[in-house]
Amino acid sequence: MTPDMIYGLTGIAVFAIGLAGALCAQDRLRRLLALKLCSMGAGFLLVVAAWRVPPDAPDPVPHALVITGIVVVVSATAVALALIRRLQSLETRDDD
Amino acid sequence: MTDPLVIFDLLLGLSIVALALAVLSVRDLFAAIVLFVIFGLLSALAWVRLSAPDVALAEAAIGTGVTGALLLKTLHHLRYVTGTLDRPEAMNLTPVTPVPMPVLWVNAAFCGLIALGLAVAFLEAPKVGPGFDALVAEAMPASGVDHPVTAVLLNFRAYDTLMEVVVLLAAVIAVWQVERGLSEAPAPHLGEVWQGFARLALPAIVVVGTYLLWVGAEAPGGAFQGGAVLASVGLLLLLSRFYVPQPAHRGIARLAFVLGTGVFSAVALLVSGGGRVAFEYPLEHAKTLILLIEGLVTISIAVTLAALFHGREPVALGEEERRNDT
Amino acid sequence: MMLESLSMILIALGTVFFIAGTVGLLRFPDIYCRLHALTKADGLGLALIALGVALLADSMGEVFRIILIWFFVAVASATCGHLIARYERRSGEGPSYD
Amino acid sequence: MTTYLGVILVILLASILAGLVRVLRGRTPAERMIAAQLFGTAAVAILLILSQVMDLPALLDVAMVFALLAAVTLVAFVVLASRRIE
Repeated sequence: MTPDMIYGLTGIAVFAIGLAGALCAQDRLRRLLALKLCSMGAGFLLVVAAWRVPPDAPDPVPHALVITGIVVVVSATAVALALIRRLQSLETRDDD
Repeated sequence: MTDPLVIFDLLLGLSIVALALAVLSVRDLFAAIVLFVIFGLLSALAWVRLSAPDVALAEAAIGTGVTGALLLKTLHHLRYVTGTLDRPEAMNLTPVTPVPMPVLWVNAAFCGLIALGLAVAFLEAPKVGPGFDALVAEAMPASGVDHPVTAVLLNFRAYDTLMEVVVLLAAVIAVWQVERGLSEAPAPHLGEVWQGFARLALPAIVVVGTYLLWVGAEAPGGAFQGGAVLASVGLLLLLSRFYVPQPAHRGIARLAFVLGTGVFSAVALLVSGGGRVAFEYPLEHAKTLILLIEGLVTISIAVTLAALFHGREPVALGEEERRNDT
Repeated sequence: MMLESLSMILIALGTVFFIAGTVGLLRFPDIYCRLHALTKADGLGLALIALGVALLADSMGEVFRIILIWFFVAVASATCGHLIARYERRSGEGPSYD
Repeated sequence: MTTYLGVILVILLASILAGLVRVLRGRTPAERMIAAQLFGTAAVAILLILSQVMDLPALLDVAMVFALLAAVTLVAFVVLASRRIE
């Protein structure tokens, strides 16, 4: 049992859970959380791919990709949340 | 006897999977958000165990700071708009028809199959794949910095990083298009203890953010981590309404948004003269140029993330526009 | 060797306080008691662990950073505990002792 | 020494996982928030010990970011939730 195997399987499980949530969730906010779980699962797999048995240093390229990914995901989240807020306001106003 | 660290890894992996399940299955949306923040925290610990402190730092800065506050703010806004602030236990904000059970089962089976396929592929994959380690190690002396991840981000694969700054810019443009108006929330009364804490913590966060930016040249850290830490100062200022965005401040904000992208592209184009390609920094100036880009990109990232949290373009609107609580 | 055993004892003591904090969070009856258990037990637990780790550290720079971390956590957790207790009292959701 | 610290790490992790019960079963949002606070403090302790076990001083920076930013989510919660009562 090495860390890469444990966390690799963790990442795959998180990705699958996120995918199932994104397909089934009804609430917009929860679907967004599910998609974020998917992105975290993908991040896990990339970091695992970079891992080398210590004392070898890990591969820096996947690390850089994951850092880029984290920032892109937070931008996408902010846009999605703004759209969710706007949609909710418009829907509520129509109901009045 | 097994190494206790293996038990630690197993326990951490299992709890991360359990938290992912809990985020999607817990009834209360507020609890789902808190669990998601904790999920990010434990993921950062897992990445530390995989010797990826840079990634853990980015997740710690963004996951515990911006993401949690952004999700909580949106939940508050949705409950304010739908008038369910006093019924926090409501599972969904809008009533929905339940999904039929067969559909759920088909979806679950589909995702299980994908997970199984991924797991088989992962376990069958060769132990040490072709990595970029050797290439990066060989090129390190020409990069101008001593930390491989920073070298990859700002030199070897600088196109990716430029695109990332552009994505942030695009996100803030989109958010400003979607929502506009001034915030009418009252200034919160947080008490004297908070005032004292803010006086100590806000400068401390600025110092740590700048330190992370500076240390990025030879150790884990860099523009994104520093920018995300600095953005939390903006978050705290906006939350406590020490700073309230005004229509007149939009020019400065726009300048800060494009600063990173602008300088990054300008440097890339300027060094491309004299037989070099874009992003091929002259060796003797490499470190200076990288630090210049990183510093300005950090400011851009910090301001953009804070603006993404605030969420709407500060424009004075007419009376008929809906009032806004957040 | 002396230093190492001392740091082992300190870290073990700190862990005991963390366990005490969790037990308090789970077993105490209302939010104020839970806050009391958490902020005090964890504050002391972290201080002991930080001291133990500082004894093992290689350089003065690391010791300095560890002290700084302890200081930030102590200040932040005290403020957070205060803010939560204040909010509970004003919102009227928590139990009343009047 | 490494084995000893490994055992301590497992105990610390198990202790904060027990706090998850409070997040799941808390009666008010504030109770859920303080459990999250416990996770932040314990994560700092785990990172401090890991920095010695894995011999990575950079982990101290990660711990510092956790320590400083733990307040942000909580302040966001308190500010937003107080708007309801004022």
